Amino acid sequence: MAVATSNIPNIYKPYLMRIEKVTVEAPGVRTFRLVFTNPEEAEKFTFQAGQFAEYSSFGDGESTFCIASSPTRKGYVECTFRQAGRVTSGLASKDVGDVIGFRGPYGNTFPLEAWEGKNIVFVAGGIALPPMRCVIWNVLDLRDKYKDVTILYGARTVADLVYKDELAEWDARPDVRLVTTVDPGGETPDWKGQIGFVPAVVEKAAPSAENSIAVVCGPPIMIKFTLPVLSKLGFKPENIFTTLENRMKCGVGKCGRCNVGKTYVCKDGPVFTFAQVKELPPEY
Amino acid sequence: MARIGVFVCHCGENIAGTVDCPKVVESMMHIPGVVHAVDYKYMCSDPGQRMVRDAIREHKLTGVVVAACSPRMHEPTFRRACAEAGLNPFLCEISNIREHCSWVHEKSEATTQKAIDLVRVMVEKVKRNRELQPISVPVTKTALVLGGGIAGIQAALDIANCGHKVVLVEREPSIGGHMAQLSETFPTLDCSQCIMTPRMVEVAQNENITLYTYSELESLDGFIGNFKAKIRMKARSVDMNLCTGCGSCYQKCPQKKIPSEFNTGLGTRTAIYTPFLQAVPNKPVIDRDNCLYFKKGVCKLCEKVCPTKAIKYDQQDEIVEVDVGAVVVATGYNVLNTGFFPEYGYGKYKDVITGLQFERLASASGPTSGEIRRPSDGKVPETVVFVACSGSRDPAKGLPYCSKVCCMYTAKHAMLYKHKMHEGKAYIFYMDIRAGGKMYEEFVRRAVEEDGVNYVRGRVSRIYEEDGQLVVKGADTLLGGMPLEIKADLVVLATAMVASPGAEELAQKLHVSYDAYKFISEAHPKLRPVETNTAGVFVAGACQAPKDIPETVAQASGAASKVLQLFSKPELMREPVVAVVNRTAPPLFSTCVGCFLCEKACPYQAIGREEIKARDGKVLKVVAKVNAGLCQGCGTCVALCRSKSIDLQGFTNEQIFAEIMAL
Amino acid sequence: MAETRLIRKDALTKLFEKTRQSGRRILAPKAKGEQAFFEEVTSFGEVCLDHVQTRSSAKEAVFPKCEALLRYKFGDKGAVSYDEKPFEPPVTVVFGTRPCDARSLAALRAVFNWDTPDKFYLEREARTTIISVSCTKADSDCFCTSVGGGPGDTAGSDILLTPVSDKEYLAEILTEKGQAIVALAPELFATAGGAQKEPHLAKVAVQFDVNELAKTIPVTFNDEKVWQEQSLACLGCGTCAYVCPTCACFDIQDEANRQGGVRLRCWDSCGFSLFTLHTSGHNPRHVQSQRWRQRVMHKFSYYLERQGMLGCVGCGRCSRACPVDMNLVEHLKELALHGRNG
Amino acid sequence: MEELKNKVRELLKAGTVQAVIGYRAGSDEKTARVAFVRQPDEADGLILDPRCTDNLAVYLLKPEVKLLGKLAIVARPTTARTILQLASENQLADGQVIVLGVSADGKAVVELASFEALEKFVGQVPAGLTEEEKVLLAKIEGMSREERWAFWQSEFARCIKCYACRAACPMCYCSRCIVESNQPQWIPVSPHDEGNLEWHLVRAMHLAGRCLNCGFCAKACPMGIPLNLLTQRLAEEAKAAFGAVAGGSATGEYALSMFKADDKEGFIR
Amino acid sequence: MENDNKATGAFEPKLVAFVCNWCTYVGADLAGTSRLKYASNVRVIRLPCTGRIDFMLILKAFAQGMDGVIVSGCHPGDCHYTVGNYHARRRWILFRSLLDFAGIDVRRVHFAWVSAAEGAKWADLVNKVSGEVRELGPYKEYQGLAGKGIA
Repeated sequence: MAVATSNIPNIYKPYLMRIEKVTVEAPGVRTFRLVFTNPEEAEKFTFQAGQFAEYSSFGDGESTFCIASSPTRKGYVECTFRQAGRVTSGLASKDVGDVIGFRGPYGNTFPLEAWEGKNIVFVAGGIALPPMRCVIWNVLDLRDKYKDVTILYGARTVADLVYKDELAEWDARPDVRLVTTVDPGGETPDWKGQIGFVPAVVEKAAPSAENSIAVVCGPPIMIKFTLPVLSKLGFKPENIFTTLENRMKCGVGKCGRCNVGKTYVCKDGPVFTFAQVKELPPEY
Repeated sequence: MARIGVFVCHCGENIAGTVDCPKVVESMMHIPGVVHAVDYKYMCSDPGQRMVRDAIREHKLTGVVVAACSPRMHEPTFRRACAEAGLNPFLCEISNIREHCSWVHEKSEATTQKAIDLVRVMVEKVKRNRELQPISVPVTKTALVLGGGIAGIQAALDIANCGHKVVLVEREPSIGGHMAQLSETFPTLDCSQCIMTPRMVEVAQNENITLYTYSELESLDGFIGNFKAKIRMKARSVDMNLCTGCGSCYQKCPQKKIPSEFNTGLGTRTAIYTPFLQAVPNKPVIDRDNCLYFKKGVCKLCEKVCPTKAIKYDQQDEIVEVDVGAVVVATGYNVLNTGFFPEYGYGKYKDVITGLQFERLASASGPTSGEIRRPSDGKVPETVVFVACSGSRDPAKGLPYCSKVCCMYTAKHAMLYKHKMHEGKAYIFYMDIRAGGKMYEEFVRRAVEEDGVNYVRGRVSRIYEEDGQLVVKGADTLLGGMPLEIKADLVVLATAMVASPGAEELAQKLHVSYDAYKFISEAHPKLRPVETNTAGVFVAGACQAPKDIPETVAQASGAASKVLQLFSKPELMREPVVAVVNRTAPPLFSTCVGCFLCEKACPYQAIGREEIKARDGKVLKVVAKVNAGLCQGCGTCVALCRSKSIDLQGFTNEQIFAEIMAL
Repeated sequence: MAETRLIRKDALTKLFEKTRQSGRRILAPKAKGEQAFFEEVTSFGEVCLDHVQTRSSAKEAVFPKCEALLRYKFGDKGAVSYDEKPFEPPVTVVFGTRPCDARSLAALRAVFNWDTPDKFYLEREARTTIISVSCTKADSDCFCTSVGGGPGDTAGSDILLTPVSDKEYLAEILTEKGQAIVALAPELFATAGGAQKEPHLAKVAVQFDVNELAKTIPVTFNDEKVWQEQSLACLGCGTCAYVCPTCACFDIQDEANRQGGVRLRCWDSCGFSLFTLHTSGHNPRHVQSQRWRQRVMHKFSYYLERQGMLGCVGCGRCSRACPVDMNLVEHLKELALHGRNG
Repeated sequence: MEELKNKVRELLKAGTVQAVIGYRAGSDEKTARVAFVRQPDEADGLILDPRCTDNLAVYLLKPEVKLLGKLAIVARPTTARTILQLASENQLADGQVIVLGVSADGKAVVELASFEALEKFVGQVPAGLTEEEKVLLAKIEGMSREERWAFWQSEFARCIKCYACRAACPMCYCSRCIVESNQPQWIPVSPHDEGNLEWHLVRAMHLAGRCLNCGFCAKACPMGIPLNLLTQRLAEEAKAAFGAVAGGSATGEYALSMFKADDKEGFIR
Repeated sequence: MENDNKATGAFEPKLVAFVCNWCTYVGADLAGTSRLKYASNVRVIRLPCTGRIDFMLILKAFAQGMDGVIVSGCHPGDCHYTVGNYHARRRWILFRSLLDFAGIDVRRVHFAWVSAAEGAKWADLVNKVSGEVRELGPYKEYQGLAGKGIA
């Protein structure tokens, strides 16, 4: 028997996006620039800094990454990922012109408006710069609205640093303070940045906590040792932001995977302040 | 970001005659990841290879599929071409659309479709190929030569003379093989022993050669460059160090009626014996089956007469283990037991003999000191009939192949007979005369024209005895099949050459393949005639196929040069087709759960155990570890591993899966 | 809207036939061995209402164990296009659900309709009519009354049948969907008269105070020992989640060949170690006790906070199906005790 | 029974072990469940009767249980065989666990501290199928090929891929099961008919020559699929073809890790 | 793999052969060099040894729509890796019995020993299997599994 179908959209159907540009950032790490195959969809699409999406390699499945480009840059989105599992390997096999799926944007955002008039300190480690790149460019594109911008970025080795061109660009800007570091032993003969672990470099750089916001992303061990440093510098937990990367499948609060206690990282996050993180059960 | 190039070879008309090559190319261009596809008349030619190299550079290819002949032909060619263009050679795969497609199917759409499928399968595989580095393994610069006939001797001397150690193993008490048994050799009629024995002595005197006679290969383990051979030295009952080879023992031995193997049963020997006077080493052995002491516990005469107390009745077989880097198999041949031609009466009539027996009759060192006397009564035969192709070229009753040397030695035999018995009559029944070779045709002609040998083209149907004479019944096919009956005093059968006894067992020990007749198979009939399919094992002489002395010697030198090539570098580069145990992120480190069921299954004992430790040294888990030097890449462990924690480089699960998915 | 009628037991065959003839798919308990499973049935004879509870739940009608979310085709050079067909799930009648199962739909809907409506669930639910049968017997694993339900509870049912004599069911027609079924054969439904369902219902004792539980369990959250002890026997098999009528966690997987592929949704369980495992090897819930805690906390605490209702209907399936006899009620009581004692 | 309790108390009192895995009464009179006894007085709750059928060896490899310290385990012959099989697969070391072996009649209890002792205890005959299962097996074997296909398809169609069979199986101890290996994706994750068939066949093959036929997989299956028939069928085949029987020795050979040159088959052309 | 016989529409079975590199692959090469003719519906997948042939590959081939599978390698005793084929043989004995027990049509899985010298045997094998599977018709049962059970 026939029953009329409603017009509830299929929330699991990704936009089809064409890869416009592929940049190899570091061994196994790529950035895709994606454009909508359907201009109408492009027209309607908006997102904000901090949001994430589900990217499909058709035939392999979906994977979750933050949108790495700034909402201030229109006409495309970018993502950066490390080839690790089945989906990212599938994505890594794609080239310019190939089509992948994009479902999003999902999740909350960095409160950029609330940060206006403040100093912003970005602390990132390794492959965690991409989720922050979105907000960095957003801030830099609206540079006048913010005071001092400090970017502290570390990776294991020089080769592992991502966005090398942009690091150079930020380094050259007078209105950005960039400190890059690599772990001891990860330097090359011509390395001009710091050598040392991120927490120590943060301590040395000693950004002022006065009227400041810190955004920290990186491996758990880096975060664990960076937080006390920031705290010592006077940063309050509610002024330190991060983005959590729990495993997700649906991205829209249904599949149950990203739950941290009663919190759904996909809906309540991914952006949290450390004041919020402290309240979460240790399941992230 | 796979960027695959596909190169479809026409192989002249060999492929293009049945497969629509342009269509194959066209269909490849629709496959994701294929950025370049092209067909060409001869891809393996220099311009063809250049196309591959240029495309790699121009299109920044990350993988190459050459659709052409079997990978056994040109995989190395194209992998080299890729390497020259800067592409890791293991990113090149061959799709076999000739042997597996164009040559076995008629020209049709289906054939082209099959070619397309085969190429697509390889494209999907190559997309998942990884850059691999050849594995370097050390090479033990000692060669093992199995067989002390002319082939083994030649190979051993060639290798030893280049300064490498050789272990030469001979089953019989003396080296020399069949060549030492021969009288004169065609086409020059120089004395076989005259040219052979100096070489035998050379072997004995060469410091680089360790000679194990009366010994056999027990087992061979390991792999190219790193074999471990176990050699069984059979108990000689004679202490080699003490024996001076004076000969007192066998002169006194009371057992004198034992048929001599060396003389093909036409002469006798004692129970303690050396096979022949020029034997190397010239030291006797006791044939325990025939020795009175061993049989009945009495005698010990030899012990009494031995001046150096070298007789050791209680000697045991001894196993010696040697490390060798290469093996040359030169175990020779045997002559066919003609028993399966009952109508020829071999074994029934004493005067029906084999060609090899005739050699002994004609040899100056033989039982008749070179006089041709028939075995039954020692009479000098007045009529001798030679029967060529006795067992060869006869798929119905004998062997389908041509034994290659019979035409020549039969001509030689007839000639030798005529030289010694000018008024005697020599008849040769033959099918065709195969006398390809330098001075061979001339030699046969000489037999006919100068020595008056009667060549009769036809088969012998029956040989029987009548009034003390042999009656040879046959037909002369040149005279329209006219029946022919010749009364002969002696009949010589040019019996087929067959693999030597135990050839099959030996091949299995060596892990080399062999054909239906137990002849060892060469790796390629044309291009790799001295290699076997087991790397590091080479073949020389008649154990591979019937051949004459010059050919045997040439092949032996060829095998030696392959060994020397292997020994020319300190290390050997090997294809990295080896199993690898995976590594994953902590806390798992590897998905291997350490059941070690693979360890037991590995035919090469290549799987060991590895402890994964925490920073504080605490053992977190024990996982399997593959010794890449020992692993030969069979993949048995991979199929066995339940959790898919071990994979085979070059044939990974992902690759094989992709191939199936591409069907 | 609710209307009460009587229907003779032997009239169900007729109703069943009419329902089938109307083009509806019918899912009902079918006996196999000692268990009963919800399966598609084509004749009333296949239906078995003898079991206290089926092994599998009826959630498969609205949340199949494996369903396609997306189909796509590969074109030239791997181009992707969607294989779009209108989503028209079968119009279904689930017959013979227990009231607890009927209640479970609300919990499922709370997830699937949360902020972003899930087309697949909602379309299926819209086409599904639930005809429940009240419980006249219960077993020791039943605890519906402890979580707000009851053996004759009407919530979630479109029609609730309660056997009031050997021959008759009291039929509560609760919704329009229920009315539509009645309309297929109105002659089978008689006026109810004074029949009452209560005396015929099973007695299910209240075993714990769910409101207290919601307060006490979170107290124990960080007491790892408690959770470890409680979950020590757990094999992490996931059976409890798979038979649970309210468990909604799922996995999304692609399956494809050269021609195209399908994106599938299938059931999953928070009890599996892989559920939360990151590719990096990091696992937020790396031991079984954390995973088991997640399931209990989700049902009895998080659900209340986020969805405003319990994530449990007290059907007892988890306890019955557990291969190592872990009894949820027992555990809840013990956890509550720990919570009370701080 | 008292013998067992005494033994458990002794072991715990002496500190020989920190925990004993045994059986206690379950949620109803028909059920027994696992007990982790850590205090001597908790031994009172142990039971040993026909209800106690679960193969407790599955707990020996669980990390949470290992944390309890040195373990003793109450083992019927099948569990004991399981322990030996695990030992032959390097999952248990000699002396790692003390086995309280229960004789087949359930009366006598012997303390077995070494594999050698365990080997003597288990004897030669592994557990077979129940009468009911034998009837079903014979019925399936008596079917035509098409009927067998239909039978198993109807069984597998119910599979929900919860992997309870795997979780309950003491021999399924891989740290990453093949179904979780996704590069390549050996077996579809989703519980559709193709994926279900592949899963059950691969599970059976992976247990071929290793299954002790404890029946825990079938018991654990919430959908009532007679899974152990598959593994048991292969166990019979391995025995008939190779004389291989799992669980007889701590150094036993795995049927598929070895071969005989004259292994018989009648189908290879 | 496309249907080989598009033109006539007659059923042509799709076959895949998993063969070892040293014997059967070479045997198939020999069939080629000998210009023996055989059915064109088999696709060869080369593996180093029969020991490498995971039983799952056979199931995957059916899942991929094959109507028949050939598995072939060196004769016992002739394995290039000494004993890989002995291991394979054991595996196949059990696997085949399992397939049969599960109701899979074992007439569609052909195990063979084809040596490097047996080009004719290879051609013959392909023709025979091709003929037998053609008789059996498409493997509808297995192919029918695709998509079954997906709501």
